[in-house]
Amino acid sequence: MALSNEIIQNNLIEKFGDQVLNFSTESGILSFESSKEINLKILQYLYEEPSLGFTFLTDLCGVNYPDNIGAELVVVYHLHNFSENIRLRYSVSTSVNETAVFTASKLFESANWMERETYDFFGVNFIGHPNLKRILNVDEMDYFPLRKEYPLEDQTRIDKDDEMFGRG
Amino acid sequence: MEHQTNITLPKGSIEKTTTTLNIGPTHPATHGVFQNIMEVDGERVVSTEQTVGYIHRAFEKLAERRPLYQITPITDRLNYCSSPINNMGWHITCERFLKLDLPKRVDYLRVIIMELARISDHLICNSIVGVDTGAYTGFLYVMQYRELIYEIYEEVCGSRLTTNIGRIGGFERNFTNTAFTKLEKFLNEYPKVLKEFENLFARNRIFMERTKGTGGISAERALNYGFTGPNLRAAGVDYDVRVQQPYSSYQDFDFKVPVGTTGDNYDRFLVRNAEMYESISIIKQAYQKIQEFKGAEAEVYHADVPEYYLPKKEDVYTKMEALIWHFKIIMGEIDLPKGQIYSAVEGGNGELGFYLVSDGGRTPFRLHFRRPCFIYYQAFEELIKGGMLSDAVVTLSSLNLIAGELDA
Amino acid sequence: MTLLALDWAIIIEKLILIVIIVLTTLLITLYTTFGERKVAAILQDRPGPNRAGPFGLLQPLADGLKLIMKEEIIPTSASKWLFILGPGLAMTASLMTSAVIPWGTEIHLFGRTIELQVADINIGLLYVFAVVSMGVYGIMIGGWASNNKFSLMSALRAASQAISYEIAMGLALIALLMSTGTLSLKTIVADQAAGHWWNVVYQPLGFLIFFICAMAECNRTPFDLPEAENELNFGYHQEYSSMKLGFYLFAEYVNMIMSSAIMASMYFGGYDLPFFDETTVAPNIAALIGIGTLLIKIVLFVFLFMWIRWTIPRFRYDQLMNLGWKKMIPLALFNMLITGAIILSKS
Amino acid sequence: MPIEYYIFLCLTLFSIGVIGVLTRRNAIIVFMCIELMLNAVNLLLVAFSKMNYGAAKLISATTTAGIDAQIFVFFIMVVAAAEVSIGLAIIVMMYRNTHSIDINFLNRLKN
Amino acid sequence: MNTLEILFFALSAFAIISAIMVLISKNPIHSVLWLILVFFSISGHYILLNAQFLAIVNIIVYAGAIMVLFLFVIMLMNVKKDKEPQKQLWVKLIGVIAGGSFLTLLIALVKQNTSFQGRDVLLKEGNIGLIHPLGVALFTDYVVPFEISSVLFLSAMVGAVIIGKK
Amino acid sequence: MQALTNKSIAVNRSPMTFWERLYLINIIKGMMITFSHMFKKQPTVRYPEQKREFSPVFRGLHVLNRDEAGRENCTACGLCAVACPAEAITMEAAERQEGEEHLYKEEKYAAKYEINMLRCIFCGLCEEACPKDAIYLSETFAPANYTRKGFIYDKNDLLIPNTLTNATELAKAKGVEA
Repeated sequence: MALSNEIIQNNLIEKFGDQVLNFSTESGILSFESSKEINLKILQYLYEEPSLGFTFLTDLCGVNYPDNIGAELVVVYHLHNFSENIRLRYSVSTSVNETAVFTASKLFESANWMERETYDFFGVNFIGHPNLKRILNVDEMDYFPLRKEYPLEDQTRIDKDDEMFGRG
Repeated sequence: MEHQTNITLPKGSIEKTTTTLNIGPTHPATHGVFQNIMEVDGERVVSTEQTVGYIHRAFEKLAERRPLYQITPITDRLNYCSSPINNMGWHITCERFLKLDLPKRVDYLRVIIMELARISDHLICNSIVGVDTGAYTGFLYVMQYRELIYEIYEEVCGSRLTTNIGRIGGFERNFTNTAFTKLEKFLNEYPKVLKEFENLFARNRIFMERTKGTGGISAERALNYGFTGPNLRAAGVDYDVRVQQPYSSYQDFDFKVPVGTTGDNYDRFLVRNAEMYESISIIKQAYQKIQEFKGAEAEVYHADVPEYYLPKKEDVYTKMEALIWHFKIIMGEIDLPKGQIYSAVEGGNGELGFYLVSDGGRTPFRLHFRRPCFIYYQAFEELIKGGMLSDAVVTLSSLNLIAGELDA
Repeated sequence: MTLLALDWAIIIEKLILIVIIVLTTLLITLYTTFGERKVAAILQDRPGPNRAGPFGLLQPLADGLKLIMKEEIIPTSASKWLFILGPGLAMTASLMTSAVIPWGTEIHLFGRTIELQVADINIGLLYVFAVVSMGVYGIMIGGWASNNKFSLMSALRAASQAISYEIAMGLALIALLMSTGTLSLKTIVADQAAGHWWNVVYQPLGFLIFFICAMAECNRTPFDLPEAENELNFGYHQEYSSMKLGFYLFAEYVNMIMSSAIMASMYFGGYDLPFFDETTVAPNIAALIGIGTLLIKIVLFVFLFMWIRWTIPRFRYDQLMNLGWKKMIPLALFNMLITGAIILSKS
Repeated sequence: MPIEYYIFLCLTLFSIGVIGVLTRRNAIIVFMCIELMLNAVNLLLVAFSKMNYGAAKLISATTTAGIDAQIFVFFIMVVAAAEVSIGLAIIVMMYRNTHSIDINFLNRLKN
Repeated sequence: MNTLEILFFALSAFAIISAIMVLISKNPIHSVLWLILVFFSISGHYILLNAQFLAIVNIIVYAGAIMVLFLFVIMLMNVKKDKEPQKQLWVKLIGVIAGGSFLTLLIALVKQNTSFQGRDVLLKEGNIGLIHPLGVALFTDYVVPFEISSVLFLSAMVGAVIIGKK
Repeated sequence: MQALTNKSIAVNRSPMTFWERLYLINIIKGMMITFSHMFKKQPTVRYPEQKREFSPVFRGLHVLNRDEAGRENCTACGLCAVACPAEAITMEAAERQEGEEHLYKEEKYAAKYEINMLRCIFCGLCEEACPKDAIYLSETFAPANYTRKGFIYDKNDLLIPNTLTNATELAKAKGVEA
């Protein structure tokens, strides 16, 4: 049975009702959202339901939308069903003040480091993660650099600190 | 010599029966900057903790301030053994996002470059497996042919390692005849050398014993750990982005996907080896297809997309309209459409994905690289637990961990 | 047959001989390091050292000079005396073998007959064996004294490897003893030179075992586990610098030359040049030809060592032990049995 | 060379071994001291063998008197080698169990 | 004093000093190395006595194998000098006194014993220490003990492996 | 796991044959391979004496170009600095004064033009961005210097020798590049 985006959408709506929302399809990938409380349920359903079979976590990353008050941080999961060759994007959002999201690392071993990376860059606090600490940045860092509140400096500025630019 | 030390040892460290070894950050086996803190009991590895991040360069943050064309040099530095694939992957992502259609010839040229890059990547990995088992010579034999590949890059883009090859919509210039001559030379000579390299290792009992049954992983675990690319195929899953979701007209080519069974180092070696032969066959097909283009078609090297592809230099010097487009593209003043895309190519190490989110500005709102290395390096502990230290070293190199890709 | 014949002329003669042998060995060693680099280079399609002097011939001198000029570094946490003792021991042990090798027949000079062998002791083979078993101390002590985990692991590897392969080596030698009936290297060589076939014809399997064990004793690939650079960061000499490092590197090459000399003497007729009648030329010239022949044989063996090193991968620790205990020793015993059976059936 | 010299030398070495066994607590050193004592005995045996040989040689030039002493030394070495392999294995076992090579703590092995 | 005596006394002094150093070195590795020197000087004595075979076997077996094993075990355990247990001073003192009295007692006994007086040891002469006579004796009169010792070796090997395996 | 495609093909992982188990055969085979390489041509380029040929588009050190009359091409538009992903280029523009027409081609010129070669990644984007054919990447590479400061190339280091006043040096510079 060929799996298509509509089937997935219908299946999810049938199972979770209005808890899954904002279905859309961009460049052939179905994306949808849900509240962060049921992210594990949805991921597990997608994993275990034989007609869906999204057993491969391709990617997990965070996005920061500073303008969406109350849902500034978004965790995006890209899932893949190998045998049906179909991808799926699923995201949950969380407030920047209350960043707890359930970890997917019990379901996918691969989520372990990707969640650490997301924590490192966005400060998403994955609950139940076995080893949630910074991975790419130094442990002493006290902010989350990929949030939009920390902009890169202006490229064209001319008052570059020479010492920082290898001129010192 | 007496010297004062006030270091208090952690509790139980005197009594512990294992030795802590730091394989890395600089160790001959790591081939890059990352660390493994290994607990070994004699020669057996009890556990290991991998540390990455030593060369983290904040690419994702940098990309948020760069117009699309300036992100290409950033992708160079992900997997620097096969940077053209990264470049092409990024261009393909942009083209898919901007919904540009590319002429077939550009696709085929890209396939040639990407497969060359794949060969150079696999070749390094396999010969490094040889080096790490103690045989250095094979490495230098094949390295001469990586040089040929690099010369082809140089002929096309002017650089060898960090290529910055291609542009959104095509290539920056057409392939010269010299490039094609070098390609022909490569295609003629390389299979022989590869055969020789294979003879040097593949059926040598010492090598087989070193690699067989070490660093193995089952298909289920590999999938759970997010393996992709040759490492996943070595475990027996024939997942290849080129077949599953063809990009750049890969569907036009006839090639096989080599798969192993146990996912051990030997399988990884063999899969990479077989893939190099497949890549050669793909390049041959693509080269043949390119030669079939006639007339004006045979000169096409970019799509006709003035919004994204720079006008010719002569036009810039003389024509006002071209100059305006030139300025607009270089200054990055073209607004991107709103939306998001995930697009993947088959990199040297596996599925190299780009997740691009745009809010309609001139630069990506968020760009995430799915670096295959980063994801499968997590499994390292499981791969080597209970094995010997020497196995760990061979596993490390046969996984083809590239520090640039580990730390975006 | 005594070791303590205190004839002063002989002592002086022997001292000069020792000095000449040691100096020649060191000079050859110097050029063996150069040879290693050149052989590696031409096997790997590259020119190798070619900057210092014509064809890079002064390269070993430059290397030696560099090693001498380098800063002496002794880690503060290292055990200082042992740290210095290690390379010295390694060097001494490797040079000591040269005492029993017959470098040629005899030279007549100033009315004296000079034997080209430092000491013709009738337990020459056992002496070789004893010195070889000493060789591991240099590595062990150096590795331990560095106070580095990698070095320590390497020292342990070296010790167990040396002990394991000594046994097979000894067993291979016993088979040779059975067929030659003497322990004196001089007699062994003289027998071969006197028209017998070379011993390798009688003992091909024994030679193979001895060769493999010699590789293991010299820590050459595929048995270079103690200094496996990809695993142990060059192992026991990781913390060494300047001439102490040079001693370790040198010792490896001296070992190689000595085992080549031993193999050439025991299995390949030593200074015997086949199909050449030594009596047709003056005895001194015959002796010189003999020395030349032995040197050529040594060079060929050294080349073989290098050729193997630059071709094949190395073993893993457990595989090395497997090979040593489960393959080499039974094979050597088998070889011994066969030799015994043949000798019995002949008598 | 008078035999007393050899006897005194061997006695001294033997006593040093005895003192070592009495004063050191490190099991390996104790073991090494035992080896030292064995070697002193070996040397003495060889010296006696040569003493007897010298006496017998005056009577017969082809005598093999004293050779059995050297054979004994040979066997002592054989036994020592076997003893060391077992002994060291025991010490390693002891170290694994008690994390110490102190002979005074050997009673830890009781349970 | 002739050369042989000089050699004898030099080797003896060397042996005794090294043996004392075995005792007083704090670091077990140093002890091992000093003990190797003792063995070398004893081998020197053997050569002096023209027991060439025993000299070389002494080096092969003791210095080449047994001491490597010791060194190996010490390295394996990584015994540091500060971890080395020390006996109390008075215990040591008593040990030294006991050993010393033992030595004086024996020396006095030997001095009194007349059967040793005037007996000389034959140095550097006599071929009983060479390989050929030893081999003949070993494989004729002592062939049974020789075979038994091989059984001993086998059992020791098995024993060591079994003990080590646990 | 079932096959995902019909293109998969298993690699040859057959167990060792008897001869392969003997070690020697394959070792000798390998040794023959290495031996045959003793007589192969060496691909080595003996660098200072011998130089390999670069492709004409090679991206080496930067050069600021002049036109045929020896005037600087650069008009200080700043596109190269904008295009530079490594932010290695700094420039300050100045107005051309009366009587300087023989020096500068356009009315504006770069009074200060610095490239920090330690930051430069030689991606070639500046060359591509230049609308005046003023900056291009030459075929020289591997600069060496004793200080970090020495790697900040200012205009004098970058400018190509003047055709009119310094023809010999230009020829030399071109000779090196060719």
